Amino acid sequence: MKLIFEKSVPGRHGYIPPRSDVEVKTAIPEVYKRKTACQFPEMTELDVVRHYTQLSQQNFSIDTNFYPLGSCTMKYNPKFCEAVAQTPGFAHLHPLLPQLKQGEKLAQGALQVLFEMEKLFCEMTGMDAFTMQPLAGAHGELTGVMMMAAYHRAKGNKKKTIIVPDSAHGTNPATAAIAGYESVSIPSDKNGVMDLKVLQSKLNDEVAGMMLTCPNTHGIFNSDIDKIAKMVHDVDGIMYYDGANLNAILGRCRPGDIGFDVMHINTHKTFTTPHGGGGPGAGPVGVNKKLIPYLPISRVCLRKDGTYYLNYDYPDSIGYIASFYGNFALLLRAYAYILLLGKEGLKEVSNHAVLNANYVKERLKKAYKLPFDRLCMHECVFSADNQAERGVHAMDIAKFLIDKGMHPPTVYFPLTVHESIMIEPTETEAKATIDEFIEAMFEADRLSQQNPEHFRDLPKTTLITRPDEVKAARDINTNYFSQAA
Amino acid sequence: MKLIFEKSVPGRHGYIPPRSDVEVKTAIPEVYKRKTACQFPEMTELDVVRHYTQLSQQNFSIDTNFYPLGSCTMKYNPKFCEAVAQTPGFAHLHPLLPQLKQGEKLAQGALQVLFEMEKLFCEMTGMDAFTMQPLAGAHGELTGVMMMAAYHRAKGNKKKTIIVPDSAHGTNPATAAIAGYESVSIPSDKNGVMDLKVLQSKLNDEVAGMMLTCPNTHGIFNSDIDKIAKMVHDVDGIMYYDGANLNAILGRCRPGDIGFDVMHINTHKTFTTPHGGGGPGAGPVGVNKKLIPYLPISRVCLRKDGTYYLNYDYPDSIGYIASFYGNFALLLRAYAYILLLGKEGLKEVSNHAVLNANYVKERLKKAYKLPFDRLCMHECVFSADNQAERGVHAMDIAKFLIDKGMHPPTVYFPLTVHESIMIEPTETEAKATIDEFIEAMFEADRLSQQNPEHFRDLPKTTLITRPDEVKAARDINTNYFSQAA
Amino acid sequence: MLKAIGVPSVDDLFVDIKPQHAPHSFNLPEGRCEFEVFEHIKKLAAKNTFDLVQFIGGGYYDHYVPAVVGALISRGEFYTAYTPYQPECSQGTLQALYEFQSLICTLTDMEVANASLYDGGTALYEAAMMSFRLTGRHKIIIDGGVSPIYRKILRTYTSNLHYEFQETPLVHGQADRKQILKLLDDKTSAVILQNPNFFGVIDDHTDIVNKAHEKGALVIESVYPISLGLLKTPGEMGVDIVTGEGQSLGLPLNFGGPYLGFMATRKKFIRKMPGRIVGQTLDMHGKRCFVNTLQAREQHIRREKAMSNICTNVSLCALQAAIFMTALGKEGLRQLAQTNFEKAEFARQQIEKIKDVQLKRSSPTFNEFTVCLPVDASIVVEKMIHKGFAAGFPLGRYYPGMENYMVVAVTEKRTKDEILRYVKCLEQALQECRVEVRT
Amino acid sequence: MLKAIGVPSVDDLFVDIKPQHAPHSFNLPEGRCEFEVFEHIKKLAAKNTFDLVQFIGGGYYDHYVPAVVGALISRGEFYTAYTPYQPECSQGTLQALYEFQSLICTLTDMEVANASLYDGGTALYEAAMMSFRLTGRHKIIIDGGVSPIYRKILRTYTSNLHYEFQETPLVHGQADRKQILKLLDDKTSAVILQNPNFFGVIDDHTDIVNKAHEKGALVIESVYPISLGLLKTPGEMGVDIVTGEGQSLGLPLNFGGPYLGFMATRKKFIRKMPGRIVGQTLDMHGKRCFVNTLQAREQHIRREKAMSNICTNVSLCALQAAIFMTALGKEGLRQLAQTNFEKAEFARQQIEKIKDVQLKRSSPTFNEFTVCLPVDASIVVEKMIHKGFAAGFPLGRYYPGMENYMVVAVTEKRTKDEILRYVKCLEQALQECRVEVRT
Ligand SMILES: Cc1ncc(COP(=O)(O)O)c(C=O)c1O
Ligand SMILES: Cc1ncc(COP(=O)(O)O)c(C=O)c1O
Repeated sequence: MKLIFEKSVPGRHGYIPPRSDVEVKTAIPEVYKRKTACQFPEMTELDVVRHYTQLSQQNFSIDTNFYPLGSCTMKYNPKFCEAVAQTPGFAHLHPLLPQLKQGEKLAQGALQVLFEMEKLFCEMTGMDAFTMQPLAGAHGELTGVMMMAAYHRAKGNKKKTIIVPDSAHGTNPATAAIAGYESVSIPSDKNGVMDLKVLQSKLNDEVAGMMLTCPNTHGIFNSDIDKIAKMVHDVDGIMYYDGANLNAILGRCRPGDIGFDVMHINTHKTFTTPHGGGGPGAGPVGVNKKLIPYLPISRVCLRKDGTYYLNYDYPDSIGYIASFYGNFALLLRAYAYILLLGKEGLKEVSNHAVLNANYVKERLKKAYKLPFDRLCMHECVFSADNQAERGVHAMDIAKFLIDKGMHPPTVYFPLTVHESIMIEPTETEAKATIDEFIEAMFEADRLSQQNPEHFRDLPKTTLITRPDEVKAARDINTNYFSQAA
Repeated sequence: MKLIFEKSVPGRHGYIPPRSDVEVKTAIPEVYKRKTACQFPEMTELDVVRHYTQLSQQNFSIDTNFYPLGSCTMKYNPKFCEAVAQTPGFAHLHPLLPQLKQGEKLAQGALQVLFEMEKLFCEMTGMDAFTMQPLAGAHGELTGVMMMAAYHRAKGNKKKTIIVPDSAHGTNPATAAIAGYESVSIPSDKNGVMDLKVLQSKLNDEVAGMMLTCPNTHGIFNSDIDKIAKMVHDVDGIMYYDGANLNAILGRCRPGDIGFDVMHINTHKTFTTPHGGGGPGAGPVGVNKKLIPYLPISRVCLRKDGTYYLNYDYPDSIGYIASFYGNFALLLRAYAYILLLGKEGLKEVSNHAVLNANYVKERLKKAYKLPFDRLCMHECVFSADNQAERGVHAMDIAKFLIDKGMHPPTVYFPLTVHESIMIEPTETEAKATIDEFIEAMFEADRLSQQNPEHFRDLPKTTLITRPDEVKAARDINTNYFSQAA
Repeated sequence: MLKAIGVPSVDDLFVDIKPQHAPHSFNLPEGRCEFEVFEHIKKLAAKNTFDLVQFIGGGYYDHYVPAVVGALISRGEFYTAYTPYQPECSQGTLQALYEFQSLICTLTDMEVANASLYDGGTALYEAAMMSFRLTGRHKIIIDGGVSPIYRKILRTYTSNLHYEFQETPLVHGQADRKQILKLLDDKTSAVILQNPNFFGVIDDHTDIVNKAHEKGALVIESVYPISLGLLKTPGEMGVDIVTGEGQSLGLPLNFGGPYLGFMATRKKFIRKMPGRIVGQTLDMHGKRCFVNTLQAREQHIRREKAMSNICTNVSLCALQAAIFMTALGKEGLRQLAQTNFEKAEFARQQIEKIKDVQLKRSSPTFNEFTVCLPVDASIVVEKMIHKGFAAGFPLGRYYPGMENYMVVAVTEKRTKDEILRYVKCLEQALQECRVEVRT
Repeated sequence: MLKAIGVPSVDDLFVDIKPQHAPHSFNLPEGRCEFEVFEHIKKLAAKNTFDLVQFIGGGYYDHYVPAVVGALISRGEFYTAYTPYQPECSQGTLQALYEFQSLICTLTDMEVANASLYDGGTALYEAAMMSFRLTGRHKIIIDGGVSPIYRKILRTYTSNLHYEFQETPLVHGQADRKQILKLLDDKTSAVILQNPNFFGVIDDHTDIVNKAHEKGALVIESVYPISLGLLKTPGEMGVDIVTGEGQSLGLPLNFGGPYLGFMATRKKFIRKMPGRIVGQTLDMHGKRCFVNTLQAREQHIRREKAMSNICTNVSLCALQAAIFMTALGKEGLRQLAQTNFEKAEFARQQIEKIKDVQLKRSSPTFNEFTVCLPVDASIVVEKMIHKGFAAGFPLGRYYPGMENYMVVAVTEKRTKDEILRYVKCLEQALQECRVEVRT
């Protein structure tokens, strides 16, 4: 498809901004003015609409396709939550208003949402306080680790390392590193959970804490989680819970109850705010009493008279981690979702997520190698080793699924499993849909036996075939204009 | 694609309506209750969303494709007008409110829109009054013809026939018939306009009036329109202007100035309210002084104090032609459109529409037979006779265009042209898009010479190939349930 | 482009319009930018009072429309398409309309339905015309419980035609069997009924249907779709042509439109039915697909011999209703109807307790009922507006002599709290009236 | 399904969670239906005052968002997709992001841009980190005109790291060249500037850039995209890393988010840039297509060695901005900037006329300017709220000692009438203050 710049025709316009209705004689001095012209394309609104509408149709999405992308929780995003986010009273509220004198009066509704969410999240996770500010999961991790660091600084601890399992998501070690820690990786044992012996050997006074998802990225809930927490606490380490997999245990277990000190929630996973093709999300962070003093400012507080206000008066706070109060429009969606589902509905989330994942696991293990053959939680990890022996790799199977109109599962993550295929069917998919997926996976396996060549130039039904990624990284072209130059 | 009923699984639900928060002991007596179950499908909201989203992608539409469907004015529908129609103050207004005592106070904004639209339409068309009530073009026609009948009844005229040109849209003769008139068809002459000699021969005291589009469905503006009007008026006939082609003459000519007594406007054509896959539209009807007494009630009037009210006090009115005040949400879109464009913008509509159509006409006549080789207005009509001789018919060319990602022009209408292809590029399409269409038409012509066989099983890129229409009419299946039974 | 055409200027393209045919005036406002027009529209919208607590129905109800409906109906591929004349690139619209027809059929218990008509009122007119075509007769008996608005419409459309309408009054709020039977004769083309009727009263018309059929007449019934979650269906009663207003199926009130007329009938009558019909068929490869079918009934093929002049109908509204019905599902429909019924019953019972208010309730109602006040209802309703309520629709306007009556509708959106406040305010309003009379 | 799994009940799937690990409490409200939650949300929304006439900016502006943006961004295929890991079925997102990057490049006059970062504040932090990586140095000089909010964020993120920040004050509202040059040394990783700065003042930083480059330091500049319709670009000044807040490009204010961080830099720095980058390439058949590229910079490949820990960014906001910029076009951008400038100039000139109000205006401004009041600005702003205006942002909160100052923003949405009313009310408010002081 042509680029917007290739569709541009001089003199055309789409949106016409208001003209000035005032007369002024002053002008911007020449020295401050741009000399080069900005090359925004010139298109009519029709051409703009057609361009983006056609582009949209080139995407797979939850609204159009089964999307069992492991670790990503691609479940249904209710249209109601989208509608809620459009409410003008929220959508057009300026974030600086409550920072004016008496300005909190102008945003009582919004502050109430933040306040209530904190309470709801605390109850769901067993944490004692939450900040709504982090703007995504990884941002929550960084916030959490900075609090961890503040804790250790306050106690005069000399800490240098953070422990992460080898099955961890890349954001965990990356976060540790950019927060100034060295990350120490612990291998998984044959059951797919952290090797406690190795852990023991790595624990020492320099350990600032541990970052863990639970269930982990193998989809396995570690029954020894309390032991691990105790081991880490014994060296005054902080237990960080990566909330990406919280949807597996809603109503079944609370991180705060099993030894975690700090955690984030990906609202775009468990609380189904849409992923947007890669964000925006939100990553509220919860802490137990140990870390409360270090929470970022501002915090939303309730006065005796029932009004809410922003409290900046926390001397030990790590400070500002975002410009305002979080990705409010996403938080609002999550809030609406929680109110819709309620207690029982939230429990059903984990029930169905886990049921569906186990169903996939049990059925597919007839054809695919299952590295950890045990109950799983909300997702299951296979290996395409059997198929790879026949020359058909996880990526080939992924492309095969695209031709079936299904988004592939996560492939090649977690790194702990060779040729990994990580499947998260989510709780909102119908059995019929999941069965179609299973059939497609079986068909891929059969084909890998009968005709491995078949996979070579899949997908065939999409507008493009497999891209040359090496060329992309070598002949870097990331800007239409510098390419033209 | 599966039907909703085939996706239904017992126990599932999408939208959950509120439960009763009151307790009542009464129940509906058994005799009044349904015994058969209503078989609405049982689906989750995700499945509903996926179903309709996927369905939508099986449509061509203005937002995704060039759509030069002659006579239908498939021009861009601004997103702004859609947004305007969502304004809660209009969208949630109950139509019975202004019928309460002092109730008009509750709907001053809405009544003002209707009142101002009447003024705007009068100015644009040269008519003296408008009713906004008709719900589509054909409904406007019927309203107009009923007023015509009331006029003749009031004058004691004995009228039996309505004259329509053979190039007329099917709604014209159909309207005449259901309003109790016989329709008399006048052939076109070799210039594509009404044959005045034949007309003269058919005019007599039984003629109630004439229904005419101008420009007509050949896209030709009849320069003799004043003569025709005079001839019809001479037998006390009423001149009806079918407004479907008003977009061709906006700002260039007003029906009221050239002898028309009554007319409708298709807001879904000239004023670009979306077609919706076949409606809803709106068909406001304008009249000159002759017919004002017969306008349907209610009418919107302005009091001296600046307030608007519904006036039902018109003893000669034909009465209620619709439940309320017209398809208000469409009228509101049209209102916003008119305000956006303004005087100059509206003139540009016809300028560009006519420019684009003439461009298509001039270029395509190199390959396609042009029955009326002269200037056209907003659309042009070709004949695929040349190609048909090679076995490639208008319908084949239509299907060829579908494979090019373009919606075909209107084919086999008007009935006056053999193998007709009626092209209305509209004013909102870019030259580049029109050029692509022209190239595709040339390619079809070339292919018709080189390989007429090629067309036989087009289209190939759509989910379905050509449907068996005969079977559809023979083995009637219009209801999933009666088929199953 | 002008060069390709071979004219020097755009003006030259308009030479067929003679100078004397140029506009005598074209005095329109200057164009404005989107922002300015939006500000203007918002100001107008603010002059409408759309947030009264709604107890007015009259055939048009304040039901909740779930967000999923708006999200799907606003897809450009749906609303910027034309009537599906080219089936290969219109399967989206066509399949959805086939499903809509099927939904209407199962809702009403009928065999075939069309793909929509303008609205409930014109649908009833089309049904009357259809009965004339089917029977060749010229008389219609119409029950006084049929919406007075619809009855006015019927009269307008037939004023230049030679048809006779005979109206019958109500007895205990229901159709007057005796009168109807008396008028039924072998000139009768159809009996037109409505369920629930304009007074909110429900009925079982099976007996009337049987008598009409004995005389070779048809029965046309106008229905309120939501009520069919509980009520006996036209199909069960043996009705021949069903029409209705589909606004309650997920369409906003929109100050009167667009709404959704629907029509269902017996399979054997399908060729006399007006409007577009989508049929299932197979494509060249034997794959199921959908097309506009039986087009020989329609104006674009049959011209003056068509069943109706309808062309543009309300496809998008039909789609909207289909999405609503699909999301609602079988059990949702039942529950929605039940909630409507219960809330209305509760309101009725509370109102009944008010001094001097009577609820001549010989017959059961669904979600709307008629209240007799001690004073002119229109005055009471006016007072209630100031208290924040659209309290009901006074009947005097359409039923002379019934000035003290109003019809009150209660949908699932009315909370217990709102109903109780309503009752309190109604008491106050009546008290105010008494005081005014005295002084 | 349980049968296929071979367990008797769903509870049996959770056996890995030991009984003692069950929730100690799970006291959450009962679920409610969509209608009820919507009523609740509407009530909360009504507790927000979102309709003050907006003269507050501070980096977040009340611009008009044309309807086309909302119509396209609400397409499910865009917003219910994940990060485009499978390019064949994600070309929609990928091409749009490539276009977004190109739009940012031409807007800022830079060579490469990434596909978004969380927001303007974190983007600036990422730029600082990037400069450390590029230079291996540890010191940053930051101009006092940079948003105080951003400066606070920078300090938070580096508090556990060993970097030094030196802040320089403003002179005549612009960056203090003398101070900056004094601090510039061969330990300096970067100078951070903002244009227009927090006081609305515009500048040409070319001289600072040249000096910094002489010392081997980089220059990072935070920009306000709309202003670049008129203002000298970072590219023209020779800036090395540009960041900014993209909220003004078609995003609603949303009480603080989601917003849009963007970053652009020189091509030679691309491998040190954080965040996702979309690149153009060819598919197996030589057809142009788009992929996430240079992923070796990212956490999912490089883990602890990644350029940043960012994963989910704000793709949809980037798309939203891309749609806005596309609809706006070249001339639209220029005009939008011009209108903003003129309206602000007009407001400034009117305010200047008020007694006791000063506009220390040694340097030109774009659409925001600083006003010095005779009393505490926060009190005046509070008074203005009651008159229906968000009158400006008082500086005392972030600049101790500047309690009497406020920054006033004027966008294209402010009409002449609103500005004149504003000036009148401001006069009144000041008068009220005088009276209060006296009494
Ligand atoms: C296990 C895990 N941890 C952390 C993250 C990072 O979260 P975000 O993308 O919101 O930054 C993800 C996201 O995929 C994840 O799956
Ligand atoms: C020339 C002409 N007249 C009348 C009509 C009927 O208008 P509507 O479809 O709005 O009923 C049309 C619609 O296509 C038309 O093209």
